[in-house]
Amino acid sequence: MSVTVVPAAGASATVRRNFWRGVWRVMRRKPSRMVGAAIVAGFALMGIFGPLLYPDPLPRDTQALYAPPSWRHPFGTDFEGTDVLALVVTGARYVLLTAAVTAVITVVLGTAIGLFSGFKRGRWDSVLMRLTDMKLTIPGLPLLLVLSTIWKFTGAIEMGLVLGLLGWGGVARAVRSQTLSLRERGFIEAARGLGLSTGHIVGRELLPSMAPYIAMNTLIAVTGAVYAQVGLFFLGVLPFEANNWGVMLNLAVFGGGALTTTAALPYLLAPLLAILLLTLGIVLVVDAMDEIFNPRLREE
Amino acid sequence: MITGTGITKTFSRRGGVLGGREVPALRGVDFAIEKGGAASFIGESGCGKTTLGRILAGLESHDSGEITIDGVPMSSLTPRRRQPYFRRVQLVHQDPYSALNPTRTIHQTLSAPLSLRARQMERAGTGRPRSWIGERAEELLSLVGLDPGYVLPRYPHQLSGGMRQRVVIARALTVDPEVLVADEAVSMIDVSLRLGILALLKDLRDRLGVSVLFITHDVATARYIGTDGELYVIYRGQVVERGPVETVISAPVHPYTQALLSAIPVLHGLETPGEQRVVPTEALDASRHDRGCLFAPRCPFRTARCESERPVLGHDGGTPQEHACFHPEARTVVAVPVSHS
Amino acid sequence: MAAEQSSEQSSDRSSAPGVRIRGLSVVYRTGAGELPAVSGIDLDLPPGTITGVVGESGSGKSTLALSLLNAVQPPGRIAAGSVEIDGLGDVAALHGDGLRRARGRHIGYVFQAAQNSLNPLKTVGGQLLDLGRSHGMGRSHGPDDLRGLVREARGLLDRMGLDGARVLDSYQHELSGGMRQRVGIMLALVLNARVVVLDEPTTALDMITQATILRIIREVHEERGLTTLVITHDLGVVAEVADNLAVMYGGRLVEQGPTGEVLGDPRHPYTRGLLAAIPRLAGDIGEARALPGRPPTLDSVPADGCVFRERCALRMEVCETGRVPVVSWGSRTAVCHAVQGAREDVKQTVTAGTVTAGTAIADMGEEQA
Amino acid sequence: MALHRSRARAVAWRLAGHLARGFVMILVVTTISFLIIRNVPGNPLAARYEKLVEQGMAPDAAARAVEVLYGFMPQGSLWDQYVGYMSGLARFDLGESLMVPGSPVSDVLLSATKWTVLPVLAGTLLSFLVGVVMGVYAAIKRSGVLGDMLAISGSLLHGVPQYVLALLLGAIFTTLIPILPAGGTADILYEPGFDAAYIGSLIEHATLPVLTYALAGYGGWILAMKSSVVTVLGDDFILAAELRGMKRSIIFRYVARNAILPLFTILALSLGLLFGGSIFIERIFNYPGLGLMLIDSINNRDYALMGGAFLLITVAIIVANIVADLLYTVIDPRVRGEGETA
Amino acid sequence: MGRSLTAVVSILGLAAVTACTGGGAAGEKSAGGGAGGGVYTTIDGNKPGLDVNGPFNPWNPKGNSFQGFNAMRIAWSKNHLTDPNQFYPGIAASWDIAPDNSSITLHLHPDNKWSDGQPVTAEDVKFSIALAYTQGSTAFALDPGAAGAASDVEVVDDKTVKITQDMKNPSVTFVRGVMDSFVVPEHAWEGVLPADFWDKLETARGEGAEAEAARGEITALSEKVLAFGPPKDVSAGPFVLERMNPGEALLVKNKNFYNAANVGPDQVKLLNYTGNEQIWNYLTAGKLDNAPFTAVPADVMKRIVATPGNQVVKGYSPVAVGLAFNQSKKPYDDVHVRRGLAHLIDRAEVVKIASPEGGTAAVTTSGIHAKAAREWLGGELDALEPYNVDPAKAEEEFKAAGLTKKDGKWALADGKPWKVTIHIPAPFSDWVSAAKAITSQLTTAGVDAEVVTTADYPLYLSELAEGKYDLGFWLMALGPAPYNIYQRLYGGSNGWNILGGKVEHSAPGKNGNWMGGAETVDVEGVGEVNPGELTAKLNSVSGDEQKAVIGQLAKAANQDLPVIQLWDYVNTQFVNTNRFTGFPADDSDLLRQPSGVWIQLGMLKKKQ
Repeated sequence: MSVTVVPAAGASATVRRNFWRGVWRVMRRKPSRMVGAAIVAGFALMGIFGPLLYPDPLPRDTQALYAPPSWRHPFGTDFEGTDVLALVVTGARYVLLTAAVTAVITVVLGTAIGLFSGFKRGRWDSVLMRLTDMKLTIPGLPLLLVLSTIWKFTGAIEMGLVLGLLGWGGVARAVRSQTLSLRERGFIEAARGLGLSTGHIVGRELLPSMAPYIAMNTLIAVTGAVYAQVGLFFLGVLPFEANNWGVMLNLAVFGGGALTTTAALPYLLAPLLAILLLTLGIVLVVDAMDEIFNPRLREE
Repeated sequence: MITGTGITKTFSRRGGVLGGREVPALRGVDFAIEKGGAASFIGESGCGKTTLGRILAGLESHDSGEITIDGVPMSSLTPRRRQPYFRRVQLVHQDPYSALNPTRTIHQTLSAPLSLRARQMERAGTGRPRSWIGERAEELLSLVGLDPGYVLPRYPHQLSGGMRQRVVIARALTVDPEVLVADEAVSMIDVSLRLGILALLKDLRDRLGVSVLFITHDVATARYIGTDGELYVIYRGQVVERGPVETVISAPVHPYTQALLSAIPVLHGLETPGEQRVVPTEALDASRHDRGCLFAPRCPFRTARCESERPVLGHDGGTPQEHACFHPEARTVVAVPVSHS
Repeated sequence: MAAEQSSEQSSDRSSAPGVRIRGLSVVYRTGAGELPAVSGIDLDLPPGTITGVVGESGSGKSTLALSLLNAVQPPGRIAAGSVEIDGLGDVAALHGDGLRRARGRHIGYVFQAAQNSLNPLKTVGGQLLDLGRSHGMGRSHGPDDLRGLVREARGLLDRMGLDGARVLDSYQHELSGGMRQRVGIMLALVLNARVVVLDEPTTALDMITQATILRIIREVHEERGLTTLVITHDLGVVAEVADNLAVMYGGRLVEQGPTGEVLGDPRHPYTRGLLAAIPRLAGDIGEARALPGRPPTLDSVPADGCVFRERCALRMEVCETGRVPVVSWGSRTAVCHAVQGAREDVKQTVTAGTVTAGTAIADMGEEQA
Repeated sequence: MALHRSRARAVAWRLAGHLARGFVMILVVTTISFLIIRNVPGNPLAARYEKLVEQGMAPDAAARAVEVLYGFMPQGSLWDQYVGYMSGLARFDLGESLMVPGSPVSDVLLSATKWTVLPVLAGTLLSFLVGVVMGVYAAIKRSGVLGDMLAISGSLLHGVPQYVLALLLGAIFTTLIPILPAGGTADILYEPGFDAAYIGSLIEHATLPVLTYALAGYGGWILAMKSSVVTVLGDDFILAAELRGMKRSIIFRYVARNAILPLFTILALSLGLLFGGSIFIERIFNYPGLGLMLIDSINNRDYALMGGAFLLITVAIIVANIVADLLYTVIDPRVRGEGETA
Repeated sequence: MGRSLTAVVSILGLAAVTACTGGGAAGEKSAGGGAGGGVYTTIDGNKPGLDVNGPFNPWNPKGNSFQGFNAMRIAWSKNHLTDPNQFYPGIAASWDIAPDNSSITLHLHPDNKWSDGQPVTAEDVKFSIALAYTQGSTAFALDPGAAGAASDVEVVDDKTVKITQDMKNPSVTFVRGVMDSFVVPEHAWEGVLPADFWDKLETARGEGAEAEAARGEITALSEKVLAFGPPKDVSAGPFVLERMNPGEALLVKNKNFYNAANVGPDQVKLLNYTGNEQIWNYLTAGKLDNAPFTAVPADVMKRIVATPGNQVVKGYSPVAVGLAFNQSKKPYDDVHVRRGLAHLIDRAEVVKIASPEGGTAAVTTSGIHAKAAREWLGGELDALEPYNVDPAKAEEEFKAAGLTKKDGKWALADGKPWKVTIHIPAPFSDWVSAAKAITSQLTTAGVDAEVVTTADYPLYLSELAEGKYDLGFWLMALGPAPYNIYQRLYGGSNGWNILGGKVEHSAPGKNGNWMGGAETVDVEGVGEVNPGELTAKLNSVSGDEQKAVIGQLAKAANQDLPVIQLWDYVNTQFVNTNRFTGFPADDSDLLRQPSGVWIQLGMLKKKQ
């Protein structure tokens, strides 16, 4: 019989503390990861607080249409004389909200279908996977374009909903193959043998093991949603949204002649830069993700 | 008490549109394990012994045959109602690295089944205090020879292979099983630690009355776990010899058993080789042969009869053990210890 | 001694090269600095013999095997010592093309059976030709060389009970485990290497296949006059095949000597414990005893004193620090304070303190020769 | 001999299975596109009416003229329309384009396809070659700063959407340093044919689209190749070859061949995907390929063309899937071997 | 999206034959081989997106017939400010118009030939008119009651055709309708029409079931005609199509053209474009000898002008754009709301933001382009309410409409929030900018406003017509025929349709009435008028009476504000004088015709 009694709560608290210390360690291992985390956090803050930083409506200066970059307007102004930086900052909310909705739907739906399919196997699996195959085969962007002719995407949430419903295929496939391989792992078999509930097996054993995949897929879904959405706005197939990155791109190119003369170039570059920066941030964070979720790598 | 009669299992291997082919894993296996007893299944990889273990643990279904647990035939129950029976059979995996969830501490790993157990007992009116789970976890770890204070808060990767295998056994014990199915439970453990685990299993038999079904390719460990138990020798899904451990080892009658035992390296200096060692023909692609005695293509003693007719398990030739051979003859193949001065 | 080992009359035996490992230390770079995986190994492989090295995980046996080819993989490196091979010199000092040519031509390496040591996209024959070309065949001497090589390979495979022509035409996935291992042996020998290192040659093979492979190893060894090193965790394998036995623990050699002698009369507490922990098929099964504790890992090997003391029943104060004496008697050596104390009846050479074990082994080697 | 025959048979069976699945997929896709197209609001006829009225035509006359065009749309129940549409498809009759009246959709698609296929092929192959080479380099230098930079830039390029790259390249080469033409396929003054001037003009016009395809693909290849090489380098047989004293050049070949194998299938797949992925690039550089055609047809409410383009893009992906799988069967002996046991 | 202003251009082309073109001398690298007169490079304003598969068919919107180059009309309209009956010669060299517009006699160029050497005959004209019947046109309408329709087409001799108007329902647009017809070679179009076409037509022009059937047969030919194209281009214009690729079309001089001797360029290169930014790129590179009406942002304009040889030519363009109300939606049914909004919109600022080079802020809402308004209305124009920016007045108007102001925001009379939603087709980026600017102005003034875009113009139009929008942008003031001008405000879209020669008013939501205005308007100083009937009257009345009606309509529009006129388009064109000379000057009537017309008239000469 043992001498030390380790209270359960104490143990898990330690575990949790260890986790965050591990995360910190992983982040510190490469400075680029800190930069990535800072960028992602910055965009998140921008999405939440960005619109609060500026008056609504944004001030216009009709004496300075397409003004060149200056201290007052680091990225110049748009066709109406509105500060481009302000547009990017306030526009982040719509873009990121859609992206968040998309990511949540993509990941929840994809994970649920993938888990169900991989865990149940058999007939359900074949049906769901055929469906997934089909979804993956039908090209997304053309489908979106065609869909946009009969569907009106109004508002960030609806937009995210549609993108999410179209985007779960990849996640489902990945989660399913993960589930199938984990299913054969001893600890899942043991849990089944012990008679633990399916809820426990899925929620406590499978999901945490897949957390890095799911987290990575979430981030990738976020970027994917940002791209798809901004791209559709850029093509002009989505309804106008005053300060949206994609609309900015559209107006810069097709209204402002950014691909012809330099005046509207800052107006074009600002949202492009925002997208690039967001991508960079997410790329760097994904790089750290694998180590964060692997207790072994976390502690090394 | 668990018995099986005529357990059959066939896997169909996927081979593209053509439909693949059928691979028989078990061909009508009978067995019985007494309470607190031991049974060992030996055979080479792919002989079906692992499949049998998984079927017993309820992780795999079988095609035909009947499994009876505590006198209840499983075929009479719905899959849902079978579960509590199969829960009494716990599998100890070969690989202690994959048998534990790397994202969960040992504490978490043990408390999940324990809280399930606590709920069951509560329903049965034998409710336990909240602290029971933690106490029981410590108790079980101590039982398998681990220091709970050290082990509980740790992740599997922070433990050695031997410690992990003990944790796996402790986890199996959380549900108070009647049978432990140990599938190559020590093959991935360092040599010097193996005996510790084996001794633990043996000890559990004695102290808790748990039966052990031992699946291995190593006859000597089978002997260690259950000198008093039964030995089943399986070749390509068929039990070819079955009898008390010591009998089968010292006087095997089936040529396959003899070949298997002959192949065990001799510790020269400590032992001298058995006199009648049997070296089988190497049939590199015997798996396609499906007529007559399954071992015939490799058997040095085969006759025409062996090619056409399949022998069944029985006591033919008056041997103490059952066997499936038309030409049973006990041979001394096992090395004997050198008597030290 | 077993029949398989009684082939002293083999014609080639005298011309087999000897191998002398001296003071070999290999370290691995980790987060906690450079840690030794193998330290101060002195080992002779007498010409024409099979030496078995037994050790558990973390004992450094695989690192030792790779050192023989100067092939320790980063982040490891040979920190000190030499591996002298007759007719080749110090392998540890070789590098570049010289080292490459030594591999394969002078030293053959056979991989763990569980490992896939063949390129999955090429037939065995294709890889054989690549091997030949790597060693200068087919370019300066014309295709005859390569034809000869194929003939040799087919001969070896046929010798091991395979259909050589068919195997050469096969891909790895078309071969069974036992066949792959024979191909591995063929590739190690086909360039006429006389020093062969086999790393866990039978792990993951079935019992019967293992027995066959071990027999082949022994026979080929005799026929071709090799100097062979077998690395394994399985005492049975060594017992079956090796002339001499070396036991490793925590990166050190703790005991060595002729196989039969060591097994019949083990002296080091670890060797004894290990033997006692292996259940046998005959005799009193109750005699088997577990060895307490667990093998050290790279970062838990004691830097000073006896590496085995944590698990040793005979642990003494003297074991805690300093060097452990190398005790030699006859053709045997054990590295243990307890052995030193107990073995008064035997004529012994005790090298303590600054004298390395190597000298003792060198003495032993001379005695044998 | 027998081996080869059974391999061939296995490949044939595999192909048959793929074709069957591809057929079902095409059936589904065409049904979807039919349903979508039949539900599109706002039809081109209303726009035509508007134009006619603006031209000064009396509204009723305009209405009549438009009604004539309505007759062009099949009347009848949805099912009848569906049957008509599908039976047309079975005859490779995709209908007639509304945007280009009198032209079968298939002709219109065909003329657009070559302008998609050529730059996509050029860009993808270019990025594949460069990406694979840099991927090997990144794998070898993976623990260094340079390897890190290569990997991160690869991830970034891989992650960034095509239109961002296209816009950046466009801004650089047509606005800041205007050295490249911003659109079209070739200068009309050069008679199409196999002469230097025409081909030079073709190349000049295709430079920006091809460059964008290449840059967009490059990141993926470098990442894929890097991870593939790292995996192969960790494989036992590489160490085995080293310990057998194989030459570095031969070992490099082993690594390269094993590492590149999975990439070929991705290559085939990505070629299929790029048919649909060319929309942004073609739009930005006004390159008259399938993507631009799809957008045009959508804006003109040209149902038939829209459906045709959508179908073609999907079929390209299905075909690419089949090709990828067969390619894999042909080049990987492990998969090839499966046929034997079957 | 990039279709943007160009799409407007194409509408302008179709609507009013405004168009464009300028020219340049084509001294460019002549790789194709046309040494003599050089290559003239331009774009066809009517055809964004050249189509290699398009037929040689002027009626086909994607056809490879380029007006003025290889596609010919009987004559080219001047689009005079007020007189629709002025033309430049096309297929017809001259014409006699009966004083009462009852007939027109065309005299073809005596020595004009098709590019394949066949002469251009009166039969070709008659055949082409038959084709026009299948397509529906003003002068050649099947409907027996249609205004300004022809009753007879008579081949007088080989080079003379007489067309008579059906005087039951005459219109001043008859002549214009005839002249606008395309002429194609009968010999190349054989078999498109049945032999008994004219008999059928006769029947169709009658009454009863038989006529109905005949009309059906003829209209059924429409698609066949639309899809037809001769295997190779047979042109009576100055050029004939040589070859195409998706990027460009190359035309070479038609040696048989009657005025071939005076045609400057040897070759014409028509560049493909799918968006305005492409035209800008061509222009900044100095590639185009002429670009027809093209809107440009200010900075792009600077860049274009800086290119050597480039010049800007500006002329009159009879079209304006207005913010139109759907008066069946609250609160836009209240004229005070409309007026209040008009007082809040700074048209000058909107134009500055949206179309600084392509438009001038509307003087006020008169329904007419300011230039034409000056001609028609004279001083009366100044008497109209100018709707200057005046928040105080706006407040007054809103209050009069019962709107309330809460926390600085205007709300509906019932206290519900009010949001002005302006719909715009997404591809028209000038409209998008303008709408955005308007919403910004309104929001600043306390009126919550937003822009909502619709994916494309066809969808926009159909949804607009279905009454789905509250406010939308609407092209108006399409000159020069006065009926066309007001038809946009008081025509079908506002409920008035001419059926069988009679004006009928439909209720809002019916028969395409989405503007939903009142049937009569009480106009200050005029009294109760029915603007739809007044508009229809413009078809038949002439001279001073026309002027009077227009005066009334201008007042009605000004007070009733079915739309807020935002800006009048300026026909801004670009020419490059490096290669060609002789381009039309500012304000030339020719600016409203494609540059092919300038060339066929012999204006453009290679620069020496």
